[in-house]
Amino acid sequence: MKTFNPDAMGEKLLRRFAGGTSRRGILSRLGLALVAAPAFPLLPVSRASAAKPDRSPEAKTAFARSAQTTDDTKCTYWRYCAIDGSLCACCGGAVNRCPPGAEHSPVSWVGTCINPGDGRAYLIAYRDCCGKSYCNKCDCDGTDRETQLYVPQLNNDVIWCFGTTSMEYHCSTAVLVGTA
Amino acid sequence: MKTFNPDAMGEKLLRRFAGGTSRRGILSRLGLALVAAPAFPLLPVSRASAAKPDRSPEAKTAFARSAQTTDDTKCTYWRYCAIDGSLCACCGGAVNRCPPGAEHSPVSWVGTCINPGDGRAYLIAYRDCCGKSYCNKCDCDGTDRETQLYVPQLNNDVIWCFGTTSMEYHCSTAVLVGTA
Amino acid sequence: MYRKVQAGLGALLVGVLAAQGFRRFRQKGPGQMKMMKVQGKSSLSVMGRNTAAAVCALALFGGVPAARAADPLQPDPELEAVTLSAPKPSWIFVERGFVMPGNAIYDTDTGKMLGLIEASELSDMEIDPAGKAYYISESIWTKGWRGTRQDMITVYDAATLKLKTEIAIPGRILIDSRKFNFILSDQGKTAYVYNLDPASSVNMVDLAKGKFIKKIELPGCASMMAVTGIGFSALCSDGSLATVKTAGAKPEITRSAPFFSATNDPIFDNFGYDRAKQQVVFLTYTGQVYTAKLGATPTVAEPFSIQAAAGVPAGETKPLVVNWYPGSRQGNAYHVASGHLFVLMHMGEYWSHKASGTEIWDLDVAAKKVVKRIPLEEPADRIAVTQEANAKIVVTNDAGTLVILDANTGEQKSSIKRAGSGLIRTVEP
Amino acid sequence: MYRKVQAGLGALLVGVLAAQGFRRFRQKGPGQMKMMKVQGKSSLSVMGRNTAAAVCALALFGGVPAARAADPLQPDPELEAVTLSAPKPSWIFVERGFVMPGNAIYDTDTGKMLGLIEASELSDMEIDPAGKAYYISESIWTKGWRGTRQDMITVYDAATLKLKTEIAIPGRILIDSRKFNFILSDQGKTAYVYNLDPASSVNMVDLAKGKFIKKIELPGCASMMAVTGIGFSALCSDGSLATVKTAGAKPEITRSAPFFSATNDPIFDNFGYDRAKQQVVFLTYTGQVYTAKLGATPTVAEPFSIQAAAGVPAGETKPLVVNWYPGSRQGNAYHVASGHLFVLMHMGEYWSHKASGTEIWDLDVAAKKVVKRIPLEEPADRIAVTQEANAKIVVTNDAGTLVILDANTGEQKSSIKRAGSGLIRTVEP
Repeated sequence: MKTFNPDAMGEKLLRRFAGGTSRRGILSRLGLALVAAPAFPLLPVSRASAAKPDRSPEAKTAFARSAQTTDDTKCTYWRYCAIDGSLCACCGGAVNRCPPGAEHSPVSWVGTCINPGDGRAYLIAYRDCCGKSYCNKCDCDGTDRETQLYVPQLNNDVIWCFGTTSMEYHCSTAVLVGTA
Repeated sequence: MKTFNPDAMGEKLLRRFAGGTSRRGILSRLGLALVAAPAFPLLPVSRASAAKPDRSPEAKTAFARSAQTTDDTKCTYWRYCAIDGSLCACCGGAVNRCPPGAEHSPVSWVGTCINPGDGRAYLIAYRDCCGKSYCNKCDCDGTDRETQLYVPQLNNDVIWCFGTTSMEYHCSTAVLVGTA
Repeated sequence: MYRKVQAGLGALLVGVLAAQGFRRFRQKGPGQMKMMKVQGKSSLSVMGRNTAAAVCALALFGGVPAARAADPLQPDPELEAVTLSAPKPSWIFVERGFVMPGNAIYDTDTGKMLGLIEASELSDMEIDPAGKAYYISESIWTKGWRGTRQDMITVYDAATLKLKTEIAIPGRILIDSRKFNFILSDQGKTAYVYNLDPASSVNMVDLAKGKFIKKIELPGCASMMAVTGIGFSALCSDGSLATVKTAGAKPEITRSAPFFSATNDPIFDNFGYDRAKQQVVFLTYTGQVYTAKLGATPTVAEPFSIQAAAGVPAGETKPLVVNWYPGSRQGNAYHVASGHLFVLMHMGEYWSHKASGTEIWDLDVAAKKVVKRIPLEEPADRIAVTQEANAKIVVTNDAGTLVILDANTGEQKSSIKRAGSGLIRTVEP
Repeated sequence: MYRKVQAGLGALLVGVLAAQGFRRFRQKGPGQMKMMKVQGKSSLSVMGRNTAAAVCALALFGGVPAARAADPLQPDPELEAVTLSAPKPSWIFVERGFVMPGNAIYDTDTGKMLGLIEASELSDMEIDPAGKAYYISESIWTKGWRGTRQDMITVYDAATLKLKTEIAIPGRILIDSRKFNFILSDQGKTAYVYNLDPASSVNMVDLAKGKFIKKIELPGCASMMAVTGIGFSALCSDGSLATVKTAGAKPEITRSAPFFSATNDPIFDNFGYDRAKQQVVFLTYTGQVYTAKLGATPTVAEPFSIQAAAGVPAGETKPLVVNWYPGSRQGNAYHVASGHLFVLMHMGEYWSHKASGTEIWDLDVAAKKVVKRIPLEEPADRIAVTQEANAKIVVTNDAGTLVILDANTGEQKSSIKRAGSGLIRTVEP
């Protein structure tokens, strides 16, 4: 492509950048950057109240009131209260497992969803499966407690494929982490 | 991408291939290859009959009978009898002109279309505009006298972007070449 | 077995006349001379072109059909690709969508597509304020979804839409369709590119010199707005506005007092920005409207409720309350000259902030008054407003249908099918 | 101004419990130890993972909610990606379409998607007959639509769908969804890749050794069929079948006598191929069915009309005659074991060869008899048939909806929305 002079120049520069930032380097820098950020500390919420969330029907979101526990290939499955993208369960994977050839991102955005079976709230990690092109099946977009880009770990639009071989987004899982 | 060993190897080989075939080289080889091919000579059609094609309504295809001469952003426009793809006229170009930034392929597939205004048949060169991603507007697929891959110059599925800086297909024009 | 070959006629003609046509096409009057000046740097010589023409001329029988009495249509001249004027306020730039990237340019006066500014998936676009270039901040792998990642600002000539240059940058966030991850400053001389890897930072680029300047760590903040003479501000997870002085060797970051809750009633990271007045208009999930004056020490005014401004109950964060809420993917658009904010509103409960809008509310921000409510025939997911004196509102839905409305009357002017479903950008002062 | 922050509760819990959750997740019983064996070569150390977990744990207040009486659900174990068995005859491979490439694997027994074999736009797929690999013949530019072109056969492991290797080739044709531009031979040891630049040639590749062997010029022919022990045959524009002996230093090309008209009544370049019997079944635009026996000197049988085989008038090339015609983009599928050809048919005039099929005609080729006509609820653009004893017909339309039918009864078994609109491939004997 001789007419594209910028290409050759650009490639060299890009290679330098790429060489200078290893993936491990990126992730270990988190300690210095994100965790040091004053994320919620200024919110005057008492710790005591955090232990007693209100899970009565009157406190539930529209999603939680209509959620089900039987079919994880539907957007209404309870764990999907804040998911965004294709469900891995429809793409050859499972609710918590990547389809063949995809790689589970070690980091993710998170949501707090109520299980209609036991009425408990659980922490769900929406771990993206990466390294394959967009699955485009069962696209869902749960938005319970989903916020904006300045709180990226609660934003479901970010491509959460960090520390994976390829950052291409394939689908999203909903991994149960524990009670909330 | 250290885990993808094949990449580095492959890139080197590919560069060699790419370096070995210049665009001019490709096109000048045509004289030796395609034109030397026995394309139609074995068809026992008399040359005399070629001068008197039947253009009566009874001889027209369904496309020709409903073709119009006024709106070149519609699939029914008369020149589009064998076009396939997005109409450049809908993409910022014109019936015979590329949209901004796209490059007209010097070679093309061809069609013979009847102009309902004068009843004549014209040779139309469906020159692709290349070097931009698929326009995806006004997709048409005229198939009058369109044939299969072993007669590529009469096949409208081939990406006809040869001799252009990029082979990415954007849209198709219908250039009037002359009477047929 | 040969019973069908007599009708090979049509195809034969094609061969014969291709040769004839191309020859005529090439030898005729001065109009045809344009051929030699075909747009771009074509690598084909005249000889190459003649050879190429032979592709359409496989069967050179030499037969020429008899001339006809009436004049047939003349062959088309060779035409260069269309070129564009500098971007006009009536133009909009619509990202076509996630798997079909690129920014389609439409003229809202005619409803016609003018061209396409190439772009990769998850890229961002900015318009050179001088009208000479379009900038794409993008990430491309050497082998499609795999290979080596290449982050860059790609520069296109505004007239020809041809690639001018690439400016390599050391990374950027991958997220779809956000307006404030790539911004220009200093009359278009400086660009800021937001990065998340997953630490949060900003890459500063000198567009005039075509090179990356430096990386600025920006923990806990995102969505930038240019601050004239200072650098930029950004919204933060502690509810503050960070302001970054970018000139010095070490960037200085200061934060305002927190004024909103980033997790309980977040400010949409799409907001109104008035470059000349250095004013921003923020909208929260519940419908609170904040205006802020940017500067070294930004000041934030007391908020008011857009619902109250329309005479309906203010939005709440409580569950089970059905009310009008702002929402959708690109849910508000600010008309700078008039100070009106156009907001996509829907009936729903709290945490429905991505729901499509069924009405457009026209808010006079200074007057704190919703002066008009425009019901939409189909729910919309994105809204933009042209910065013309007689502004036009543009909305799209997920299917990519675009509707153009008169901002004064709310009347629908035209619509475009398959226009695109991604971010809509306008030419801004 | 702070009146809404008291409700920051939900978000706070997220922060607190993310930390708690991830910690528990990591320290518990043997099931959790799998974490260390996560699929692929993750470049994250254990320390990296712990740090990464902290991303979800920004606010380490240390608060832990009181334990509850009933047993809560247990955290999920860390699971490796699903792996696949060798390809089964019930599987189909559907190209998703032009702008969204990749081959989706569906099991026609369950109607479920099993996985996706990555592929670029305008690529071709083949299945290793040993069931160990999938091959993609593809062209990728280094910068999306621009940069350096890279042509290759990309090899994926059939069990993990991970990239195994790439075999560089010096070019290939760019066209969508053709079955016979990339074929395997010699029990999967040799591949032939069709190229058009715009001269016509074939690139021969040694898959066992993973390297390109040679380029064979093939003027005027295309659409290859493997000929055991010889090389391949191809359809030619003079209406003949070319046969290429590929073993020698200089490939030998011989041509049969012309037997069809390439421009007046072309043979669809999608046809039936029986590898074991070395037999092909060709269908022309008018509906003529030819069978040919491949070999050093192929023999072509007298054709018959599929319409006549169904008791309706034979198709003609004449204008204005409305009749049943074969058509669509992938309009016929051959069931090798039974010798039945399933054809998408529509009512129309000649030159409607791309029109969608409204019926499937089940042709017993040896008996020259259409034994069944299956009307379709929605017109179809592609058809395939599984090579199972109880075969299933699969049809798709341009919207990407896939319908699975019982080939014996014609009964609809299931359907899949957004399955893909490109070529459908099956596991063939």
